[in-house]
Amino acid sequence: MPIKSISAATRRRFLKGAAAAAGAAVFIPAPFAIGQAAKVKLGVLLPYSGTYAALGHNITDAMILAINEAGGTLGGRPVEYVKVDSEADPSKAAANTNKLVVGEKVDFLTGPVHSGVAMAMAKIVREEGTITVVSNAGADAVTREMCAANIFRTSFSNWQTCFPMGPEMLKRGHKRVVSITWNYAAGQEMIGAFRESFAANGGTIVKEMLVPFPNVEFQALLTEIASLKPDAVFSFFAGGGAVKFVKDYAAAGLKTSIPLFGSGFLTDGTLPAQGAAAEGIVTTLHYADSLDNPVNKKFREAFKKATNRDADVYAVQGYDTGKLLMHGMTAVKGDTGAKKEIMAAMRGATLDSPRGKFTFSKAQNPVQDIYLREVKNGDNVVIGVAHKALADPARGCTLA
Amino acid sequence: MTVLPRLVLLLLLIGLAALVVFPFFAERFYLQLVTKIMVTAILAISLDLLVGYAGMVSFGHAAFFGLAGYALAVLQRDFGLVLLWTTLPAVLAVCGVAALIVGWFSIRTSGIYFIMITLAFAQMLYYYFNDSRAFGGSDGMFIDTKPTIEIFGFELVSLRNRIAFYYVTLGALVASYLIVRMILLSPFGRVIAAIRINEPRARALGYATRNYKLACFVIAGMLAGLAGYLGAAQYGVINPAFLSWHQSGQALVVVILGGMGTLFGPVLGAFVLTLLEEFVSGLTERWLVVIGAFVIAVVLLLPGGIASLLVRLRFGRRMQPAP
Amino acid sequence: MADSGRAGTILEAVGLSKQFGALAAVNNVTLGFESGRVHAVIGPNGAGKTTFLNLLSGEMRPSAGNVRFKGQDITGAPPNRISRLGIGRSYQRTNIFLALTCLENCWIAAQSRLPSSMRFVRPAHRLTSVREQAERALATCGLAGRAGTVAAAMSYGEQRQLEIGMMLAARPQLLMLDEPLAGMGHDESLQVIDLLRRLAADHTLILIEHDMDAVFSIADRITVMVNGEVLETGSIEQIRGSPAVQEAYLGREDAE
Amino acid sequence: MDLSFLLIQSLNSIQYGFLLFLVASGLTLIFGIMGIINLAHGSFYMIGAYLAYWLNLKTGNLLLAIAIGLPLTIGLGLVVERLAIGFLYSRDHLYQVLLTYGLILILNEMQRILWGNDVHGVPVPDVLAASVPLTQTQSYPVYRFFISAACIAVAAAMYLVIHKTRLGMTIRAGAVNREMVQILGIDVGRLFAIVFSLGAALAAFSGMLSAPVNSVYPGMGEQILIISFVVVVIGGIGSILGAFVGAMLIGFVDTFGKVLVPEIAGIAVYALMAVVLLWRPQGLFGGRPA
Repeated sequence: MPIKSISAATRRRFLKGAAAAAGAAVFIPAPFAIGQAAKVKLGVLLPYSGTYAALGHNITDAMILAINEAGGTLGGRPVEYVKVDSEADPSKAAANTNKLVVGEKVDFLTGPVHSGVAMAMAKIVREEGTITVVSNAGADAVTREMCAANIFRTSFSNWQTCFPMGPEMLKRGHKRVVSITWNYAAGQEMIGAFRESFAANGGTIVKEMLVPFPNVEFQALLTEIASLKPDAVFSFFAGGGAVKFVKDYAAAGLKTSIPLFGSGFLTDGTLPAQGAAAEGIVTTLHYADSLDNPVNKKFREAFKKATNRDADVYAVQGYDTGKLLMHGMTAVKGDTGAKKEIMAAMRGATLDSPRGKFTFSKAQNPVQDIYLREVKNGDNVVIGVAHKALADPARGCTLA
Repeated sequence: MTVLPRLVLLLLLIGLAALVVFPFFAERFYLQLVTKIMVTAILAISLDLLVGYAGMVSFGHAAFFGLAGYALAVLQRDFGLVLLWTTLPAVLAVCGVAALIVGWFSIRTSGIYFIMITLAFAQMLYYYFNDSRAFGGSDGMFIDTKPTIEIFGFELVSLRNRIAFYYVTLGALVASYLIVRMILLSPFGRVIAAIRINEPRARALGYATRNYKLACFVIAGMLAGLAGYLGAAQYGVINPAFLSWHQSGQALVVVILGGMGTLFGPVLGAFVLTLLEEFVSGLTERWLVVIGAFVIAVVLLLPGGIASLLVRLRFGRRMQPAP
Repeated sequence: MADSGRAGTILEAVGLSKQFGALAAVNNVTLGFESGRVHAVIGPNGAGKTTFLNLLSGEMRPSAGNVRFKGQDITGAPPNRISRLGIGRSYQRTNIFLALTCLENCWIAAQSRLPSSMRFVRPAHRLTSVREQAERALATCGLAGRAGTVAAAMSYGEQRQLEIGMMLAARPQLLMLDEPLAGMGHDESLQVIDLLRRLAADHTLILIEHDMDAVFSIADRITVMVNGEVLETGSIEQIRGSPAVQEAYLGREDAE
Repeated sequence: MDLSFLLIQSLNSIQYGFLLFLVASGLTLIFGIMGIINLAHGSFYMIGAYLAYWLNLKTGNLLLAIAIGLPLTIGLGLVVERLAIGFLYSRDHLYQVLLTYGLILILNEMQRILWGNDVHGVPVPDVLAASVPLTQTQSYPVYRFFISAACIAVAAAMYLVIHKTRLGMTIRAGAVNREMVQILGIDVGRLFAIVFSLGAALAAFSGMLSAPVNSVYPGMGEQILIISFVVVVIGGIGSILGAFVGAMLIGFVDTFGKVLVPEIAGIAVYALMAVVLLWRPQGLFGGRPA
């Protein structure tokens, strides 16, 4: 795999700096000028250490898989992956983005997992103009206030994953619900989207509970839920917090009396750890492992073969990121100088993704089906489509 | 501290000269990298004043760094202030007041309790910003316009210009160094040193030691605010992670690595650690092991930090920070 | 010797007590110290002498009673304020800035007499009056030749001398010395006794000391404390002749 | 708010408090006796949890996993003490903070190398899998009671060891006066090695015990670290009793804070710590100035 660590480039850059100092500066224009064989630089800003490292690896590997399946090139040019560990640390996000965009002068940038990192990243690429594909972070603002012609997203907006759940829960007769999430931006956006569709259709949110992030001691709030006796609970947690919440919820005996709903992240990638506690939880998400379509089957097999790991929603997002970049680069036959054309092609793309076909909205966020899933026998089984071709409202986005 | 060894002074001057001419040769990325390092160096200097000279080990120093960023963002968003002349003093005042409050409580304790209470205050601020929607919660805020220096509406310097930003930061670094040095050489500095060595004795000699410690805490907090102001303005982003305990820990690492109680050491520490991270994180995904091992090695083998290496080469003994 | 002509009371303890739990370390002590005199406080170990001194110098807050300095109530005032009133003190366990040189130790003491040390701009070494004051104190305590020596590197006796020097550098009117001779060799003791005698010429001295020869040779008045209470106060002759002291203190000491 | 609600919340508080105590007791033990601030304490907690997960997978029995895992963590504690901590006893706290900070980075990577980045669950042992109904809607898992019982047992064992055995006597003496212990001819180096590995094992033990209710994930150590420091500082560093009271206080403040004033729940425990330190700068039961 043509993965290059950043150090080689860094060292070369030092030398180049020295050369410049010696007065022998050689300005090298866009690599394209040298010929078709020049490498395309793809910057990847994802967490490879810390809590989100698993996500970072799956996104990266699936993206490389997508490109390798098509011969390992973008528009006929070999790819040089420049990876930077984001550590999911927003305080380092700007400097890390800068390292790729300004330091490495990458042609394309992808990443990150963490919304806070995404915000800092979006801020910089808006100014620098680097074509950027957000491959996970769901911060609404990325394709709303912060939207730009050069910023794409292949994952989701937080709003998208939760908005369809309101009507669904009402349809099931749950009129009084409690919502619970971590007190941070993603949690608030998810619950906000749910509130929007739930309250508008006559539902009542008895209480919106916020747990300090990343606190995982839920017992007090579970007791409160038990005493409030709502019809159902809507929740968003992810990773270790999701595992603990679902297990605690079941152990507190709430599962049998008060059904649990949530954003799909509640049960994605966490089911083996959650075990029986997760059975019966209904969630909405733009993907499910068991989605029955040929693209998904093929992708999952290929990913397993390439990495010896099972694919998940994050891998799908990475895969589609690779596909989207290929689409853009194929349209210009690898001419990275033709930015406008690349962006136009990307904007107009219809991706045949493992999650099903999807297109891009004017704000360049996926217009995608949101699936209704229920945990059965340790698997997120698709029981329907909660919302067909849902587009984020893109409030505040000025892209026409 | 009174007189720097000649070798060190020479090295510092060479380093300063290199920094002055650096923009003429550097690529944009390195310009920004060195700017970032100089910001870290200012933070490290302010922490060295606190830890190395006054003996107050703060594990929450990043709180003032981050607070400054938020103050700048709020001044710009809600008050429309963009001039350096108005925003910088306002930001420093905010940090000074915050340090006054935090310090007033913290200096009543000492040793590990001081370490922990400063951590507690930093965590409180962290959660405050993390939980508050007005300040963008965990996603943070943007600083869209870079501060400018204007006279009669005529723009003299805009920090949008990266070279201008570089030189303003370099100026701030040199000024911070000289200011702290001046303070250390002053009567106040002698009292601070005496308090570090033996606080009860200093009290018995007639010094209201708490007032001196508090003053020192406020000065350090404001200098950290200066660093935070520049750090937030550089990339135009501020979020709660800037105040996290990792940041505070990182700042301590820089100070000790460089050599606390030497003032120039922490500046070296900022350069060495940042460049090391840049380098190692490109070599391997497991780069944190390397950094961890490096930190442990320095603690075990070089307790005086990099500075002690320089000074030991020259004198064969550890430098004593005397008042 | 001391100017006994105008012997007004400079420092006064009224009903002073300090409880540690159930233990009364100092119990209802009322005692006056006359200006310009050398007043020794003696008593067996655990009699409460050091605690008494700590109450006078502000190191501890009394449980009851008052301390008056020149008629002004200073009960419970912090040590830094009491020091500024002109009361200096040395400690039973050497209490100096070990990492600093002798001159720096005295410098810090001398500088404490500035109205405020919240001065950030001018270098301290330009304060010539402070330097002179510090050097004078060093000379007085006999360490003029060791100005540049780091305190930690000196002998115990020299450190005790330095502590007296620090006290002097702060130019107090009243000196409280807690066992200044403890742990000193014979020659060093003689030097310090000589120094104390010279100091007595223009200072009020309160002295806690176990070396009876030294006490009897320099003290004007002696207070004997036992079990936190004042047993007897008087001149050397009175104390020597007191049967109570003989029995309770000197007698006991023989048994020790 | 009715009475049963209040009672159940108190139960939650106490149960959480017990867990915190278990983690914090090792931390306070290490500080009290050795004067070492161990930031890597949370990492031992995490390692315990991963060991429980891994050994449970291999043996199929959590209790057996704990029995095998404990000696392993004691061994790891010894290694860390000999290779790193042992050189720091005479050094300033600052260096201890720094060295153990470096240890965190290394131990976190070790975890990633050995066990990967996934989130794992550990099943509750079958014998303890039941739940006790408390109200119509809520029941309480037996395993949580088991954790509390185990905490009480550990606390009792610690009390007995510290107050009734020769090792405990030396530990107490060492906590009061380190030189004294040396004078008495006790091998302080050995004593410290024992104490450190015991403390590490305590952290690991709590990680193992709570693995079934907490799940196992990267970064779990740092979360528990900060909160257990708060516990220790509130209680007074070095005091086991203080750690217990501190843990219970935090348990209550955190539990009721989340329910009653959710807006500031994140701040509550730190505010509590600040208030306690202002009132008693040495912590509630801290005697020796640190």
